[in-house]
Amino acid sequence: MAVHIVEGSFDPNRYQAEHEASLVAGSFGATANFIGTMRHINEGDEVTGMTLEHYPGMTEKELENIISDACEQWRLIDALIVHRVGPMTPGEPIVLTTVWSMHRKDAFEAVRFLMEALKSRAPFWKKETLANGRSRWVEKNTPGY
Amino acid sequence: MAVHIVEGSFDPNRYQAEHEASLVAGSFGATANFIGTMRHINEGDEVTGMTLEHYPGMTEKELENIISDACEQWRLIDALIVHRVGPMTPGEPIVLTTVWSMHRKDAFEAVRFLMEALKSRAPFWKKETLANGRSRWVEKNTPGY
Amino acid sequence: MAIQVKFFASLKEDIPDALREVNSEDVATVADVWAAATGIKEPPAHVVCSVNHSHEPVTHPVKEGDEVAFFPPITGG
Amino acid sequence: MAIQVKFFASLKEDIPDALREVNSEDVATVADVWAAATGIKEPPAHVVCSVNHSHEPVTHPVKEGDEVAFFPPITGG
Repeated sequence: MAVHIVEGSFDPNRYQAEHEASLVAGSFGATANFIGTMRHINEGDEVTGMTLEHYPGMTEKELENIISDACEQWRLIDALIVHRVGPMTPGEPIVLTTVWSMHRKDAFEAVRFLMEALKSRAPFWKKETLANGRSRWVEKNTPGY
Repeated sequence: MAVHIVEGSFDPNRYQAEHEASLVAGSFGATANFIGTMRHINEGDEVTGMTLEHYPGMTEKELENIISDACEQWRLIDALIVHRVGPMTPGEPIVLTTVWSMHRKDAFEAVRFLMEALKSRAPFWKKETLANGRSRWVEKNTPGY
Repeated sequence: MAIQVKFFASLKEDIPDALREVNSEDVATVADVWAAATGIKEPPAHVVCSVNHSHEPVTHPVKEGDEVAFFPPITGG
Repeated sequence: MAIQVKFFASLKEDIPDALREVNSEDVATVADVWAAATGIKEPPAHVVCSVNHSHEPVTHPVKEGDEVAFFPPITGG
């Protein structure tokens, strides 16, 4: 189980592959992941950049709690959360959640749980810069269910 | 939308990255994927190898139908299915399904649908070789819901 | 006048001598194709059928030029 | 005797002059910390609170050495 908060651009595949290298090959049959990417349109407006603020210390703790909660509900072999903070531009990955399990039901349900829990419990906030030069705090998430 | 039937080992990340390179960066906010990997234990027995038979022609058609069905039910930007056939060994990827969408709900639900539909409709059959030298056809799938 | 017949996976091993072609004039449905090709009256309940690469029930009609396939339950992914 | 107080995101911008430390003798709950630090009687309904990195309601008790944080609804991921 691992949680990474990263500043600057990151490659989700590399994080997932490096984490997977620590697992026993053939032990897991299912890997489900989700990558959240910054879009260039939000709420109908063109967005040119975004800054992610977080609460160092609480963020890591809350992400670890979320993984623990998932491990209580599903039979998981491993889980990984990587979340970017600081300034970024459209097209760049914001978050990666990956779950490894024996069977696909656990992986599918747990990876979705991780994302929904992250979006409601982990202290991150997005500030967008619009094409017209103004900036605004994002005030709510898109519904996940 | 793309479907690939591949013989021999394949790298899911490379297929996904190459497909994603054709999309407009910043157009999608959500990417969900599932990778099925061959396990070294099935139904309590040690498995040393597996051969995947399929029905050339029907397989591709059925996978394309499955993607079309997903596109009718969810708002998707793109979808990819890669499925391996022929002989393989534990720890190797068998299947990749990836969905790109604006919002995560569509990606999560569609990628799971693709896998469940694939496992019930796409003509693939697994024959396992056991550690004791015998071989057997896999006769049923693990439940997905 | 021919209908192509295919068998897959365990089914191909279980009935290795089944015909790979039947005369379209002798058969009206998928079930008839099974009987003509295998000499077994009805396909076992678990057998899955397709006609021209589409899943179909055993009652589905067949005609000259069709490709009919029989296979055990699918186990891919 | 001190309780550390943190504000994040839009809240930090909206009340830039709020105190970052309050005297633990003056406050019993998270709501008291808000009032002491901001001079505003109650936190707005959308404000989220934490004590020592755990989500807590405004009625949660506080003590010396605690770190209390206030922030707008979470929008990560």
